Amino acid sequence: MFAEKACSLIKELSRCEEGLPPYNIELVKEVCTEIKQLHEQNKEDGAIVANESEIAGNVNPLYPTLRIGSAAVKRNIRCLLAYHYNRLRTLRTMRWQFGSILPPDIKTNLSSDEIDWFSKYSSCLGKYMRSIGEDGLNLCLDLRPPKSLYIEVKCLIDYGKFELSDGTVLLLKKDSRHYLPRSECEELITQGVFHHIV
Amino acid sequence: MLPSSSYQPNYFSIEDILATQERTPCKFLQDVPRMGKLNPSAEEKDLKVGTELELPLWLVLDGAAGRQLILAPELPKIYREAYREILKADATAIDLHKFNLYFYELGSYIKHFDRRGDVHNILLHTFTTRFRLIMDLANNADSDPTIQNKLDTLERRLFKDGHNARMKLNTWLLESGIPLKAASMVDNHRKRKRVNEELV
Amino acid sequence: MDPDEVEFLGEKSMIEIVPTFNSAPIYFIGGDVGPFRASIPLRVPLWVAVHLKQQQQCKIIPPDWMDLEKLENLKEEEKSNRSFIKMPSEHYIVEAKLILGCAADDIPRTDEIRTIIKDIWDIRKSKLRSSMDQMIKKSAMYAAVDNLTLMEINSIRPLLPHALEQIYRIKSNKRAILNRTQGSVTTPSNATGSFTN
Amino acid sequence: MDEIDIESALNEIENESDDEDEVQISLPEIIQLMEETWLNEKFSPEILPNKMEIVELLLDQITTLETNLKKLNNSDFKKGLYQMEVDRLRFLISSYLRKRLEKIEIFCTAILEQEKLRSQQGKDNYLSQNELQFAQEYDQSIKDNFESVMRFCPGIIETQIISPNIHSMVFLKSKENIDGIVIDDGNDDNDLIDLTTGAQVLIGYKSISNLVKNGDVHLI
Repeated sequence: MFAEKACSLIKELSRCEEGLPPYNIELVKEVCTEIKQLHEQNKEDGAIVANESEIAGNVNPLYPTLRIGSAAVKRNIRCLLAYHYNRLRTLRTMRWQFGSILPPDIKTNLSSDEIDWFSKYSSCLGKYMRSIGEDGLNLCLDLRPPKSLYIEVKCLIDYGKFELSDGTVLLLKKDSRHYLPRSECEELITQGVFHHIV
Repeated sequence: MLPSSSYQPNYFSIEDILATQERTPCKFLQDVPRMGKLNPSAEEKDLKVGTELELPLWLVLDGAAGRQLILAPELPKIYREAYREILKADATAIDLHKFNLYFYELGSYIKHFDRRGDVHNILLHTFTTRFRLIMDLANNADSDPTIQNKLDTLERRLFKDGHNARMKLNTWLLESGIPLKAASMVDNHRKRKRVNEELV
Repeated sequence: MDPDEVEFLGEKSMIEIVPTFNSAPIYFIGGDVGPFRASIPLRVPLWVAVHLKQQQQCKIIPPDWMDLEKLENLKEEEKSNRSFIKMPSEHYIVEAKLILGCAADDIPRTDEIRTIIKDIWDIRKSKLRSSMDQMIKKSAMYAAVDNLTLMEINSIRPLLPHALEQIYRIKSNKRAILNRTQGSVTTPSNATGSFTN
Repeated sequence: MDEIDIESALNEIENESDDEDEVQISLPEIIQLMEETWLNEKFSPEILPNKMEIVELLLDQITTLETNLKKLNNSDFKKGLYQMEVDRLRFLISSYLRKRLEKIEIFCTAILEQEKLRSQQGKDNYLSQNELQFAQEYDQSIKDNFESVMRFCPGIIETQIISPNIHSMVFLKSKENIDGIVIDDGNDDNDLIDLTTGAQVLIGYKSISNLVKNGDVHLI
């Protein structure tokens, strides 16, 4: 059946609700090949159909073939673009959640186009955030309504040095506990470095 | 589609692509040269007029559109009278998931081929009757998780969104403070990594 | 919307406190609060009250409605009425949670008050459930929700609006346009591809 | 030190706005407006006309207050409260701008087309200048990616534009008495309803989108 492979690309995404499966370069190539072949065939059939209907004024027997062929091309393209589009949307969410640097094991699942897109998105977003108000506004902060000024956090990894806005430098070790201004540790909580203790 | 909005198919929608991949019966109204391969049980090069096949919905929709019809769609059996009667008798007792994963979506496409409106009516009846079931399921934190296996994709999404909101409200009502959390993808990533490390 | 965002809005309710200190006013962007005179009651936003209470710098005076007798009457009225009665505060459940949570020592018979507010919430919740079911059965695309508080409205979101949107979609697909080029059906809203106005 | 600085700084700002020949609107009223703007954007399916003038005004207030806060003694109990208010406002503004970005990205192409149309008709744009630039860059980045995917067979890309579902059901509170709102129930028999000030209803967004934009109702 036509577009079977293209649909498997979509199924791969739907099986992976959060996160990204490895970019399936092989299957993408096969889908591209199918599109190219169908497209060539349609062009040939199309020329015949157009030519003959002009002359005879009635419909060429190849017309139904052409209809099905072009539906198959469109279906393939839809699946192929949807595969890429939805992956970019996931990458977008990752930019908001992980920050501008992706973990290496996620990065290996991306195509080079996707890596390019991610840094493009990142810089485009950065530029927008810097343009807000006089001094810019980091929209990756203040994700929840503020409750208290200081919170207790536990460090989940050996993070290393962390400088607070007043210049104090903390050494963040795995399992160390800290009592810090919420605004200073919110981003590290989002990125999974800190665990908020209530 | 915005994360906060309800299901609305669009060009890039994974759900709509999968729903339109469902197979549905049709009958060819014309010979189609070189398309014999659409019929796995025949070996001819061409597809003959009168051939009856089950094809993916996207292809059937295309073939049944336009000024010149290539094929005539037929109702899948789950929307025919026998099944409609079962749904009318007690829609809440049905394992809709077994009927079809995309009962409503497939039905919404198929009903255009049903001039009498029976499919339309049964979709509406089924949805409005089963709503109570979904609502109770979503409101009940510790209800039997196997019940949601009986929901179709659309119902499942409603259930999931409703259930998440209910859980957030319950937490808010019970807890004195709600901790700030790691982003969901970050959290999943960490868990997966831990599992992988344990496996190694 | 998450409950903590409804709480955020409710935290702007003004409530009365008795400070234990003296201080000049605070000039908030959202308006001046104070001056503070020890033992002299004044009205402040709920979030300020909670903050001061946590620092043990004030006593909180419960709102008028947070009174056992009044709440008993309210509960009876809510029970005997088929529709929703008007609550004494637009944010009663937020106020109850925050005030009872941090100032139990300032409020007599806290546990009983907590229980009865929970009862009222539950009665209204079950009314909400049957109204939702009714609305869906009738496929009604409009409802007056006058006496519902914001947290209650938020508690039926997203389920009720989403279910109605799906009913609308099932219904209006009757007029759906078969999009021949894409081999997919688009609903009218997609097909027009435009905003209102 | 030194809340006099804060006081005088706030007074300065208030005086500044006194000089302008506009309708007087106090800061507390502006915050109220910001909250409504936030809720409207949160619940409306489509992007709404931007309210950057409020955002910028409040951000200026925050900057001034924060500068002055640095001078305030750490032991002063007021410092924490001022900081809380700043955090509350920053959350409100960030959440509002995030919600807009979310819509701008998803409905990018549709929004850009609408904006172009508005410019041609001499109407105000819905997006701010910076949002518009972001939208164009985002839209281009997606298109570039698609073109790269399809480079083996150029010229056959077609996609459909994603548009918001304007039939979304929304809750609103009316700020005026309004007559004759049409209820769209998906069929052709459409009822009319009237709203009184303070009324709360659940209704299809399409019926009231113009009322949200002109401020007669706000979403809740």
